[in-house]
Amino acid sequence: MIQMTWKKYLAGAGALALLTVIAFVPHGLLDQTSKPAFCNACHPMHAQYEVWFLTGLHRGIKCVDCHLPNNNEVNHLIWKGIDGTKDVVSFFSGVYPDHITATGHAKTVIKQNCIRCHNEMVSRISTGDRDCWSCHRRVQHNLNEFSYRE
Amino acid sequence: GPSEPQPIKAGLIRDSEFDPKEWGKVYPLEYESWLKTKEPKPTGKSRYKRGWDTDKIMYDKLSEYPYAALLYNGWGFGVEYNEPRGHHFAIIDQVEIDQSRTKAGGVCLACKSPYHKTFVEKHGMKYLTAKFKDALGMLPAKMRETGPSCIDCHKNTDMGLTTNKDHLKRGLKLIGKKDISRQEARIMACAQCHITYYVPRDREKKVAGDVQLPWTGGSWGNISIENIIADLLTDFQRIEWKQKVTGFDMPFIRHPEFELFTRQSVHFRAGVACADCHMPYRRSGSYKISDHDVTSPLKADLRACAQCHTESATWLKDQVFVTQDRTVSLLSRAGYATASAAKLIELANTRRDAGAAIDPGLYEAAKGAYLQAFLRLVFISAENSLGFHNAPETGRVLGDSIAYANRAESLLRQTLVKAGVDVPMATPLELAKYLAGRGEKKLGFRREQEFMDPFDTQKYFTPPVAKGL
Amino acid sequence: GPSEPQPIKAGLIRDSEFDPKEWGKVYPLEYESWLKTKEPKPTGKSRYKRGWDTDKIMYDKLSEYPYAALLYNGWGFGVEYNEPRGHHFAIIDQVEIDQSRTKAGGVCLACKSPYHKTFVEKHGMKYLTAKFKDALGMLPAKMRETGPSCIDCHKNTDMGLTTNKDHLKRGLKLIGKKDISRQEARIMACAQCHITYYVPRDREKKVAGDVQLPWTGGSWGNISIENIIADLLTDFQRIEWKQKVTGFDMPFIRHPEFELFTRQSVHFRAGVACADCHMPYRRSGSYKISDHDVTSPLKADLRACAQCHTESATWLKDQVFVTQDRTVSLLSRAGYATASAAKLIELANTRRDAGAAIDPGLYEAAKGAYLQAFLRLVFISAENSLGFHNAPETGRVLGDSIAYANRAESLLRQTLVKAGVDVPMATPLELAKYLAGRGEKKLGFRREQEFMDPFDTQKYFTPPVAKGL
Ligand code: HEC
Ligand code: HEC
Ligand code: HEC
Ligand code: HEC
Ligand code: HEC
Ligand code: HEC
Ligand code: HEC
Ligand code: HEC
Ligand code: HEC
Ligand code: HEC
Ligand code: HEC
Ligand code: HEC
Ligand code: HEC
Ligand code: HEC
Ligand SMILES: [Ca+2]
Ligand SMILES: [Ca+2]
Repeated sequence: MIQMTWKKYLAGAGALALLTVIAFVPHGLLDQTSKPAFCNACHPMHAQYEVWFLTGLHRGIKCVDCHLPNNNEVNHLIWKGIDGTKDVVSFFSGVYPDHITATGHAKTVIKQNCIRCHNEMVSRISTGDRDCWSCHRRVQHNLNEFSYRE
Repeated sequence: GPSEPQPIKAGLIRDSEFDPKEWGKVYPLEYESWLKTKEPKPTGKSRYKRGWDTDKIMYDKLSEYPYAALLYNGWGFGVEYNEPRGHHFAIIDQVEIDQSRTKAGGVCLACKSPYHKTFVEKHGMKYLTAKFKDALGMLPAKMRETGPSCIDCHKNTDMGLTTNKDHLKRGLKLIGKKDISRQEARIMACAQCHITYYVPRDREKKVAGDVQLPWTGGSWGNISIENIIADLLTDFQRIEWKQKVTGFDMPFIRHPEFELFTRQSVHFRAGVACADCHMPYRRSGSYKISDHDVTSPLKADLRACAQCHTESATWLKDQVFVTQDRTVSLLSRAGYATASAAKLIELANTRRDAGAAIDPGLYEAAKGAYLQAFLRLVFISAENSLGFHNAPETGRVLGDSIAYANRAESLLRQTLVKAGVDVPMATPLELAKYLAGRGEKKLGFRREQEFMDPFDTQKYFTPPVAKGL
Repeated sequence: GPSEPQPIKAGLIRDSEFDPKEWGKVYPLEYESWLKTKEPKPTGKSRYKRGWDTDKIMYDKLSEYPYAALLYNGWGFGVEYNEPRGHHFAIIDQVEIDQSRTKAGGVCLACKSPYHKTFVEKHGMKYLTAKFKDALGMLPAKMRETGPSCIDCHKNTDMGLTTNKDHLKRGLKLIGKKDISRQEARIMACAQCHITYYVPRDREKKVAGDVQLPWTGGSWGNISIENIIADLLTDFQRIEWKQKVTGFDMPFIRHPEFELFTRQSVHFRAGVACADCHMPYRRSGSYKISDHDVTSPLKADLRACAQCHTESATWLKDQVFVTQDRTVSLLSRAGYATASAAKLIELANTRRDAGAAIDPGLYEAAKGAYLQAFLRLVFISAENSLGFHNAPETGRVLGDSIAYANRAESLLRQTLVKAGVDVPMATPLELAKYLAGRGEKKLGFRREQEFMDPFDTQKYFTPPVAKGL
């Protein structure tokens, strides 16, 4: 637990650092770091990558389409810095849970993205207080080899 | 898709507009799907909830479960009791069913007509106790066949969910439930009607008021059969009929879907609502709406389940049957055991009247156990999912029903033999007698509709000769 | 889990290497986790499967379920019968338990020592029928306390799963199961031992061969309690003991985890294997390995479940309890009903010997029903998940057990009263008698360990005075 909070501080600090960097980095790097392949470069992301790929459903879109705010460029970059740094720090510090779960903030971001792309589809229903994936459990990444069996 | 979300159109529906046609002008898609509850559903998809499928056959619950004909004998439910058809037929079925069922009168419109609340406020007991046909006559002509309607579930202002049933408000007060989340509202919309109730009576069993819910002692997510039975046995106001075979004054239980489902079922605990499974979103062009053609998910090819579950529709269907087959097997065990106890009570009564020395201690104990067995049996029989809504609780309730019924049986055999009356190993049930020539339609036993024990264990307890069919 | 699977190093383990230490040199991570089955598990996480947790308390099944002390009275299981401890203690527990349990001798090592197969091949009946201590003495000294071992489940060549138990091969032949998929192998590894069995006997109940499985008539995914009972009642070879109270010659049932789980449970149908829940992948350094510290998933904080379920560990734990509480409630209903029938049979026997006219027809019918009730009760009692492995099937089997037990009871009361013997409403069970001073350790009733009916219904059927505790 102590380690976890330590991690958060480090992430915060790292975030600021990375932000300033990002402001000046060539767009090539930004593209690189937006590719699912990049996320998958880390084995902790492999499970999610596999399912994202296998379930087909959203293979046409990128991880960041769901996991980063896409309402405006600045917000996108800021959170790319923060989340990115958090991931990097966690990875190299090795301090992260066996079973990774999305933070509250991550969930908000994701849902906003669902609605962003499917706004017309859900325009008639009340999207209220419920995560889309409480029904659309496929878009989560916890599928196992037994799914889709006849 | 590109276009901007279209907010719910407010203010286009007049206050207290009862006619769905009018609501449909604003929300044509939901209206059209609501109209579809009139259409028969595909035949052969559901194993135990047939009835008004494309074969247009009506299914007779008393032929499906023959012991029920013996147990319900004495009032309407023992005459004609069918599998439900669909919301469109709510009132139509009341009109078409044997009139012994509608004896209670106007109060029976509580969960059928959207006008019930207003009419109770306006006309009180005059309406509630009016003969059923007369009460129906009080409704606006064009609305005399209109069942569950938009206004029952929706606010006309923002289409938010609401309730149009005072008995539900009274029930919620009994269990001390106040704020209702949106997901809970997707349950309460159905709990307006898919709950057990009693029509309060005076000592002559005449209707004494509006519908009441036997929820005393319960709480949200925890209305147990034990609570319900304790409530129903408190006083004469809950005693609605006299059971012919035993001569006992009895309460009754109907469609407790809400009570069974919310008692810690896996889906309830997972935050799933009735509407998730019975009103799944349906694609309609480039957007989706809630399907208002409420029916068995099996008859809708389990589309409702597909988004939450990755298993195939076949897998899900078979899993539903795994639970339902076991429920039907235990139902027959509990049903025939209760019927057997009832016949022994009948025998004890006749012999006592003929002067035999029936031990009162044993007899009263047997009667107590019998009531416990009967009400548990009716609870699961009247619940419409054959256990799927809550498999572990269904097994518990039926196991207890079997235990109580058999306890009554042992004590009765003991007192009978003591009084010099011998009894064959398997009590003769004479079921044919209770199934033949029922009501004005002279309904008979429809053998092809009977549900046999899927595990074929019942024949040991009830050999054909004892069954008498 | 996020880590890489561990590379398999081939050819480093000698053929027929029995010693896990040697395997551990090649696969230290699995070896270390395997050693952990020796460690006590966290206290207070499991509600019904306590035993050898950090409080180091051993739990006495006969105190947890007092009626079992009456029913199992007559052989070892009625003397000392504990909740399991962990793989490390497989042989140790046999040595420490009351020696009435190990009477059968060498054959008891079948699921305890990895040498069993080899010794049966080498020494045959001499080893199988040897006194337990002597049989143990035949094993290499350093392996006399080594239970389930690498070689029981693994090929030394590629670490693929295999079986080291001939009784399983015979069982699979009985149900006609041939090719085993990898996922099925993750079940079969456990099915080597977590299955019911019988030790074949001659007419004097002396051991007559190696362990056998009562699976006649079953098939893969469908070994029903009905099949098992039919098999067990075929002939004297399956009759292992005489029940003291009734004087009946009886078969028995043990830990049928495999049989219950594979009978169409939701997890089995979903393709889940024992190892998925009891040996989940665990990160160990930068590797992920199958956790060989096999125990209750509740004591491992339901880590295993998280790979498939998105609900919280608390949600999952409570859902397990929802099922287990109901199983325990029905178990007490079935257990006490069976015990009550047993006492009435005892009474009928003594009175018959004293010359009373016990109706043979009723008595034989009661005996038949009693056997059916007893074996169903033992099936669920001996199964170690309290219903979680298959909730709907558990409810069905217990419901039937209750029905059969009560059938026996009514017929017995009828014949007793006929013979002029009166019986109190609740049969006196005299449980204290069966629980006090058991075996060499003079074990007594441990009240604090008893499981009370979570729904508090049993007291109606078995008031304290009848219980006699
Ligand atoms: C269609 C939208 C979508 C896409 C595309 C997507 N994810 Fe996710 N992701 C989700 C949802 C939904 C969750 C579940 C959030 C929760 O648990 O409440 C999630 C959760 C996660 C988590 C948290 C751990 C877990 O599995 O719950 C990780 C890590 C993750 N995603 C990584 C990725 C990576 C890497 C990619 C690309 C290979 C990706 N995601 C693509 C929607 C998406
Ligand atoms: C440097 C290695 C690495 C890379 C590259 C990486 N991740 Fe992660 N990610 C991690 C680790 C480690 C965690 C666990 C952090 C924790 O929960 O403590 C994690 C956690 C997450 C989570 C869940 C935690 C949260 O914040 O909600 C999401 C979502 C996620 N990553 C998405 C992504 C996406 C999208 C990409 C690519 C743009 C990506 N990751 C690239 C290592 C990485
Ligand atoms: C960047 C855009 C984007 C985001 C973000 C996104 N989706 Fe999608 N989604 C798509 C596209 C494109 C498809 C392909 C089918 C279609 O055109 O509707 C799709 C398909 C789907 C489908 C239908 C697939 C099927 O076979 O059932 C569902 C359901 C769905 N998305 C739900 C979600 C949910 C839930 C989220 C958030 C967790 C989400 N989507 C996030 C673009 C997106
Ligand atoms: C109560 C369960 C539930 C919730 C919550 C829910 N959906 Fe759905 N959704 C469904 C069902 C059921 C369907 C399938 C409709 C059909 O089969 O015609 C569906 C269909 C869809 C589709 C079209 C899939 C296709 O076949 O192309 C999209 C896209 C979608 N939902 C997105 C969302 C988004 C975004 C949210 C969150 C705002 C959401 N859903 C919330 C149940 C739900
Ligand atoms: C105003 C009362 C009322 C409300 C509200 C109501 N129902 Fe019903 N429901 C009925 C009646 C009455 C019937 C039987 C109609 C008949 O067959 O005569 C019925 C029948 C059904 C059936 C059987 C349909 C068939 O095809 O046989 C289902 C399923 C059902 N209701 C589910 C629901 C669900 C789910 C909700 C909430 C979304 C709901 N009901 C709300 C009164 C109601
Ligand atoms: C609290 C709500 C409620 C009240 C009050 C109520 N019903 Fe129903 N009724 C339902 C529901 C829900 C169904 C559909 C489920 C079912 O059939 O079990 C139904 C089904 C029916 C059916 C069709 C199935 C059958 O039983 O043959 C008839 C007929 C019927 N009711 C008549 C009546 C009569 C007569 C009364 C008055 C004594 C009455 N109802 C009072 C809710 C109610
Ligand atoms: C048996 C109850 C019931 C009846 C009757 C009913 N509805 Fe609904 N309706 C619901 C539920 C439940 C929802 C889902 C609301 C939510 O998720 O918040 C809903 C949702 C809606 C919505 C919101 C968009 C959507 O499709 O989810 C509209 C519009 C609507 N209904 C119109 C109608 C109209 C028009 C009628 C009458 C023809 C009607 N409803 C009758 C229960 C009912
Ligand atoms: C998880 C899904 C699910 C939920 C949640 C659910 N049901 Fe059901 N319901 C089913 C299934 C499956 C059946 C069995 C249908 C069959 O056998 O044909 C069923 C059957 C029924 C029936 C009988 C249908 C018929 O054709 O006669 C009624 C009425 C009903 N449910 C009402 C409700 C009510 C009211 C609620 C909420 C209190 C509810 N259900 C919650 C899945 C669900
Ligand atoms: C909104 C999500 C949702 C919907 C809709 C839903 N389920 Fe489930 N279901 C769950 C969850 C969550 C569980 C608990 C186990 C788990 O975590 O997967 C579950 C458990 C089950 C189980 C195992 C427990 C049991 O009762 O046997 C079955 C079978 C099942 N669902 C079938 C269905 C069927 C059939 C339908 C449609 C009629 C359905 N479900 C609709 C979410 C859902
Ligand atoms: C060679 C025989 C054998 C095999 C193979 C075997 N078990 Fe066991 N198991 C036992 C014995 C014997 C015990 C009881 C040991 C004791 O407490 O004395 C036991 C105990 C257990 C326990 C209780 C542990 C505790 O903490 O109380 C669990 C859980 C268990 N086994 C699961 C499994 C699973 C899962 C598998 C397969 C992956 C398996 N077993 C394979 C013989 C075996
Ligand atoms: C087919 C496999 C198998 C055979 C044969 C077998 N056991 Fe076991 N034994 C197990 C398993 C599995 C457990 C753990 C599960 C349980 O305790 O129910 C166990 C547990 C035990 C325990 C610890 C729990 C308890 O019962 O107190 C003892 C002692 C024991 N066995 C003794 C014996 C004796 C003595 C014999 C010979 C008559 C024997 N076993 C034959 C598989 C077997
Ligand atoms: C879906 C998960 C799951 C599967 C699959 C599963 N189990 Fe279990 N098992 C459990 C749970 C949960 C318990 C209850 C533990 C408790 O009450 O503490 C349990 C209990 C047990 C116990 C008693 C544990 C103890 O501490 O005494 C044994 C032995 C066991 N299981 C063996 C098996 C075997 C053998 C199989 C396969 C035939 C199997 N299990 C399949 C989840 C599972
Ligand atoms: C009770 C049965 C059992 C015993 C005893 C057992 N294993 Fe395993 N082992 C398994 C199962 C099941 C797996 C998973 C195999 C699979 O998924 O194909 C496994 C997997 C493995 C693997 C493959 C990598 C991994 O971790 O999944 C290794 C290496 C291994 N075991 C070593 C050992 C060693 C060394 C011992 C003795 C100290 C041992 N095992 C004892 C059942 C057992
Ligand atoms: C390998 C996948 C997997 C694992 C591991 C697993 N489950 Fe499940 N579980 C499922 C599936 C699939 C269902 C069926 C419902 C559904 O489709 O979600 C299910 C259903 C359930 C249900 C509802 C049915 C019932 O039996 O009540 C519960 C509760 C449940 N699981 C608890 C657990 C627990 C506790 C564990 C760990 C001890 C566990 N599961 C491990 C896949 C899994
Ligand atoms: Ca119907
Ligand atoms: Ca233990």
